[in-house]
Amino acid sequence: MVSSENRRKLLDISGEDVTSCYQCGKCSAGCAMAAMMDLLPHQVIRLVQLGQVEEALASRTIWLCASCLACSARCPRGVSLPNVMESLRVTLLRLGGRHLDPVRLPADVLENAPEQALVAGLRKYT
Amino acid sequence: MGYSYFPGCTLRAKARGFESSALASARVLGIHLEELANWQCCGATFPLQVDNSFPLVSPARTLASARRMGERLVTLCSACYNVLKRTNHVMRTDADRRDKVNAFIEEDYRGDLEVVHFLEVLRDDLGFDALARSVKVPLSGLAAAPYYGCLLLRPADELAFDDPEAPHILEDFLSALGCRVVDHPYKIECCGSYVALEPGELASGPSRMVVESARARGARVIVTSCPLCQYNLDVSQQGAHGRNGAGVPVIYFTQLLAIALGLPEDVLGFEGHVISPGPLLRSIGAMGSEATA
Amino acid sequence: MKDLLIAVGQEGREKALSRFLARLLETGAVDGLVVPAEAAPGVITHVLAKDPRLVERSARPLAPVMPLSAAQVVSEVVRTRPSGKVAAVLRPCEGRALVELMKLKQAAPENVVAIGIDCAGTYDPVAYRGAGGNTDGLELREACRVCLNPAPLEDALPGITLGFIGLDDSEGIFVSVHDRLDPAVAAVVDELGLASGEGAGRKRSKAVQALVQERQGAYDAFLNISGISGIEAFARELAACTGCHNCRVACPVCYCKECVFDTDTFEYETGQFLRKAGRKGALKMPSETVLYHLTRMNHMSLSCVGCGQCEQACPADLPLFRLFAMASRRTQEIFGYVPGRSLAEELPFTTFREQELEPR
Amino acid sequence: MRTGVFVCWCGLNIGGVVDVPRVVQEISGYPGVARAVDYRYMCSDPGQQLIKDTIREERLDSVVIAACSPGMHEATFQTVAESGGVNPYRCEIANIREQCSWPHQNEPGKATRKAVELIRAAVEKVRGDEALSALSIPVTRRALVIGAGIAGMQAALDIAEAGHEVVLVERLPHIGGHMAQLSETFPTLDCSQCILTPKTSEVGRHPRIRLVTNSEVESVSGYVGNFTVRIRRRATYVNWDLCTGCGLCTEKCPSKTPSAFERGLAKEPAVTIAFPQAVPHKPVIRAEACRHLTSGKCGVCEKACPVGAIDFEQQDLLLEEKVGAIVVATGYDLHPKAKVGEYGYGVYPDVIDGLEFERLNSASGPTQGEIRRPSDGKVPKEVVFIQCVGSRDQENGYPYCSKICCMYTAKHARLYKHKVPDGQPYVFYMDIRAGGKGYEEFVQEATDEGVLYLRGRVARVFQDGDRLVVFGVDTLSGKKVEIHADMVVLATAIVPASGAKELARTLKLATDRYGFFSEAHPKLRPVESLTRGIYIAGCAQAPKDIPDTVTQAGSAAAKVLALFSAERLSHSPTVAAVDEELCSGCGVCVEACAYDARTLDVRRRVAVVNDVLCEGCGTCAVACPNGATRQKNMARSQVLSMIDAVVG
Repeated sequence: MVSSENRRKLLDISGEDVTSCYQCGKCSAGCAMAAMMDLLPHQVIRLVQLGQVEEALASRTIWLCASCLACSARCPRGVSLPNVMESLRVTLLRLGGRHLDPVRLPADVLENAPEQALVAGLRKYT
Repeated sequence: MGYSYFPGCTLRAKARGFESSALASARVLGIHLEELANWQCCGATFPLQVDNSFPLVSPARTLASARRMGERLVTLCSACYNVLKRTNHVMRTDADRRDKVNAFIEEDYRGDLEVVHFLEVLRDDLGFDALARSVKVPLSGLAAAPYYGCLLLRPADELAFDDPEAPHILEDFLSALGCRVVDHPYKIECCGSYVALEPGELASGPSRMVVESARARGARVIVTSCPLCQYNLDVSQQGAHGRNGAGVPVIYFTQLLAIALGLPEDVLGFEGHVISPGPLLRSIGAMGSEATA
Repeated sequence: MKDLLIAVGQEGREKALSRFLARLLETGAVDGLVVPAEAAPGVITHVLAKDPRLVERSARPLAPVMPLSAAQVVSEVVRTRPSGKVAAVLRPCEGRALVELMKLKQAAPENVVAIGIDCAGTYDPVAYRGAGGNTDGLELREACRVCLNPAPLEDALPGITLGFIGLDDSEGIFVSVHDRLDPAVAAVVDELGLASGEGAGRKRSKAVQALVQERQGAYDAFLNISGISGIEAFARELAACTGCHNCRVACPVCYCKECVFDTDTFEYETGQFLRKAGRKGALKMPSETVLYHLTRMNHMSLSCVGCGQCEQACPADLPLFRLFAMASRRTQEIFGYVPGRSLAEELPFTTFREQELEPR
Repeated sequence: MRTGVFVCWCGLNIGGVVDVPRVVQEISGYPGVARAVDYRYMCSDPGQQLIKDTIREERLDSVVIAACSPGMHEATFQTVAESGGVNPYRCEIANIREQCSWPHQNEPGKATRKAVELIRAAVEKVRGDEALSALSIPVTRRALVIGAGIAGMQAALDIAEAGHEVVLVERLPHIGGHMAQLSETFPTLDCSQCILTPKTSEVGRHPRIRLVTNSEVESVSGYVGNFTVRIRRRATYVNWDLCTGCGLCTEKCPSKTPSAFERGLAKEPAVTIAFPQAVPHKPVIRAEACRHLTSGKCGVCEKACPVGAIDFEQQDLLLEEKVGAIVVATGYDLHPKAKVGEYGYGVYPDVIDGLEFERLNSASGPTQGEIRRPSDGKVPKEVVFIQCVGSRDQENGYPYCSKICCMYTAKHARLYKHKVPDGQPYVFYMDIRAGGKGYEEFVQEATDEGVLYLRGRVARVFQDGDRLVVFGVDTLSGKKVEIHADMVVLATAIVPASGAKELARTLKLATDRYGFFSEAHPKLRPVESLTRGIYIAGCAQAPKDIPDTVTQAGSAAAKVLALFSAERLSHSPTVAAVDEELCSGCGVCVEACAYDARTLDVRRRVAVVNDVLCEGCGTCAVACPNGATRQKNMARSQVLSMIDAVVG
């Protein structure tokens, strides 16, 4: 179902009005993580435009976005996609869930990963 | 040249060599880095939600206390640089969020601090020419690939660090040390960042692309300023190239700097690498044979 | 700039000055000299002098009254293109007003040798005359008490500055010669073989600074206590206006040949008067007095040098200096404009800059 | 004083909000109003007749029309008033539509009151209006055309053919503009030079066209019908009167540097004729590249020239021309290379722009028309074309569409396919905009011929060995696309020609935020500038293709010819005037005037108005402190009574 209310909720979190996106795909074209994504970044934005947020929330893409900003740096319409991805993650996380359970992280990761990775990851995933 | 200095968590733990090599080099170069008292973690990632300013509190507190010490704050870690500089931008330009955060930390900080990366200090205050003159052990012949990743470059309008599509500060730095710079297209592509925590080595794909792009162009070492990039690029080489095999070591720019300045090897801190830099550096005579690797 | 010193002997400062001024006429370096002179005890008037002996005898360059701004006098003499060179002794406010008039093409700069002179303040001319030229017991005019420009702005016009603030007679009179001073006049100064005035100059600058600092507080307090705000308060302050337009006549920068308020624009038909009266129930007569002052403020506040001549001329004792000071401080601040600072500085309302109204 | 008031309903535009009958009733009793009437459409023929009849019946001496904006119908009603017997300058408009019914449509009561007040003010104004007659000014029937691309040439030819002289100024040494650089043109694929050269040679030999190349307009003064133009003809260092165009000098010249005409893809001698068909077919010496002019050595050309035409001492020449009308046809440039970092434009030799591709395609170009890539001369087998580079990109370029790229990219891809049948062209596009006669069919044929269209933008291009890696996307399939190409062609944005901003300042013309010249009205006056007598044609106004450019150029010429059709022009008499008795000669009005219509008479010490330059804007009257300047039919007394009428 197309819903403008869903779109506005995300706008409050992200500060990004995705209506200006004209689906040129430049974000997806330059996304380093695109190969692993089930939906390309521009498709996630399209779903948000349509307010079909459920589908976006169910996508792996939002957890694969590494906030590298390559997309927003080149976006001709000035859309900060990473903010939108974060708003989708946060929508789920604020419901009380978490995407990643710290205690179930593999031992070698816990042992070897830099603190920066753990802090950043837990910030984004829990 | 005096600055206040923010180390960040990782440099006090997994990336000790990054800091020890930097501090030792700074001393030799006459750059005085005064560590902030009572600093706290910057949060490692800049919050992208505008309806929640809480994650800005910690970096803002750091900035406010740094402002009391002087006008410029130096970071080494790309992530700290990114988070502190972006937070500073918010405090400078977004009155609403500034007031909110200030109310919480009981400060009246207005973003009038300059957050600089150690590379910028070397370039702008010391000068790469002067740096080149300080080199004791020229690294001539070492084919080094710079790797910027994301956090130093984007968003370009806030960080204003270098040309976001064609940066060259690391290249200039490496040239000053006498390296042969290996240009490669993936130097500005993302390594996968915190997606490293996701099960299934999802981040290793992008990292492998980066390493491959450098290796294929003849790089024998990849140079970074981000502990997470270092980790991702290094770990992605597990298996395929094998420990001490044909892999490309990934090291911090300050480690190369310390070597070039002829500093003792105990400041390098090359522990815990998947691809050890030791054999390579020994092979070019940049490190003595007894050094720990 | 060249800094020199005129020695003051037994005859006192004013005579030493007069002799210096007479010298300019004597050598023919200038064709005339505008200077205050004493016509009768307590009666000071400007003269355009040709005879150096008269200058030596009765010039009063330090006269503590300003019946008329010298800017107006000079403008009247040198309005047209060069056909003679006139030196003029100018108080700081007079010099600044003259610069504004020059911008408005009411005085030809090439005709004038400006002789700026420090100002110790002036008294009400009527009171001064009443006291027979004795200033004991008289109070300086309000405009002078809060004046922030007791010393001439030396860069405004290429002339000579004569200074004595902070210097006593034994120290002499400080002379600053502008680099682009008319060569004939500069030669006269050279011939006098004056001593270097650097030390005295420094002492005077400090004294001027201290004086300005002291007055700044008085000036701010003066504007703050007035508390006039809004059109009603404004109209109340002006209620006693008789529409004599003396303020306009006395204002050194009000330059129109004929004021719009003297034209038929405001010659209403009886019916118009009655309609206006009908709207409010009664019409204050003479009418449009508030509009008159607002219009003058609109035209002149950017160039207002704060000399207070308007208030001095007002038979109804309206606080005109205060009202103009309040308005002009605001408008001049907006454009970062200082009237009389430099001939090169354009009048703000003849120029347009995109960001000129943005807060600075 | 007998004023008639005519209140228009404008259908529901006014009548739907304002209570028109009530307005008529209230205004009827106002002093001086002889009669007030309303009508549904006052601008219609019956409405106009109503005005004329009423003027006669009521013996009116002035009229007030309460209707729409004077910008819309003032001229209409002035004509009506005049034909009814009232001086047209005693006809005033009360704008009760744009200034009343439209903005206050939710407050009909207040709107009605305001309408009455506006009409009262207009009645007060008309009371003070003098009966004026239009000023008459002479016309110099000679035109200046700036820029000799296809737009400027077309305009010049049309004007000259109609019998008037034209001065055609071109910055480059030759005429023809960008069209001379093109290989083929869409949608017919005919050779650009073949259709261009008849025009260039006609311009070159036309008896009424004075061609001034290698020149720029330095200053313009005057006004419609009477412009004085100063033109700087830069030194060519070749005496064209002696030169036969034999080309010996260019053959012998040892100094070769990149050619601007070839977009840097080939080198040319310092003394050069840009291309074989150039008109005038005379060489120029490019001073910055010439060894003799830079170092005093060489001078080979001077020795080679059989007629002694080389003249190293030649100086710039200043020409002065009197013209009555000006056509601005300065054309376009392409988006600067430095600004597209992610595509390596300006860094990688095989990333080129559309005009460079045209040169590669051109028979007279650096590869004699064979598609060979710049880096190594190999024939590229995979070519990626990227549209909208800098266009439709508000963040990193320009928000507008450059209009011609869809078409020329399709043309490029097809020409490439024709010449390299086993090659593969790819086109990254966002939308295909092919509105135009035969355009859509042309694009469809491209796909039929094997051009692969991918719907999406490209994020990055980088060099990998001798190939270029293109990171793109196909949003239709939702797939990220990576293409390893031999050459990349960018359809870069069209931007105003360099120097257009300076020319706009010289001509005192408005430009839009991108620097394109502004037209007087985007729909109804698309070739006129806001300055009377100055017209705009071609890409100087906005990106457009050749047919549109030629059409607009013809239209500009028609406007010039209409202007030239009269002996004299009329100019509104509602200009400023100076009361010399009151004027203090302060010169404030001179500074305030935006039209250079005022000067100071130094001798008499009064300000003077040049009537025909005065646009009647009133700024001077406001700036004048004592009302020595007044605006005819907008006297201070009029304004004050208008204010009284509104507040009273």
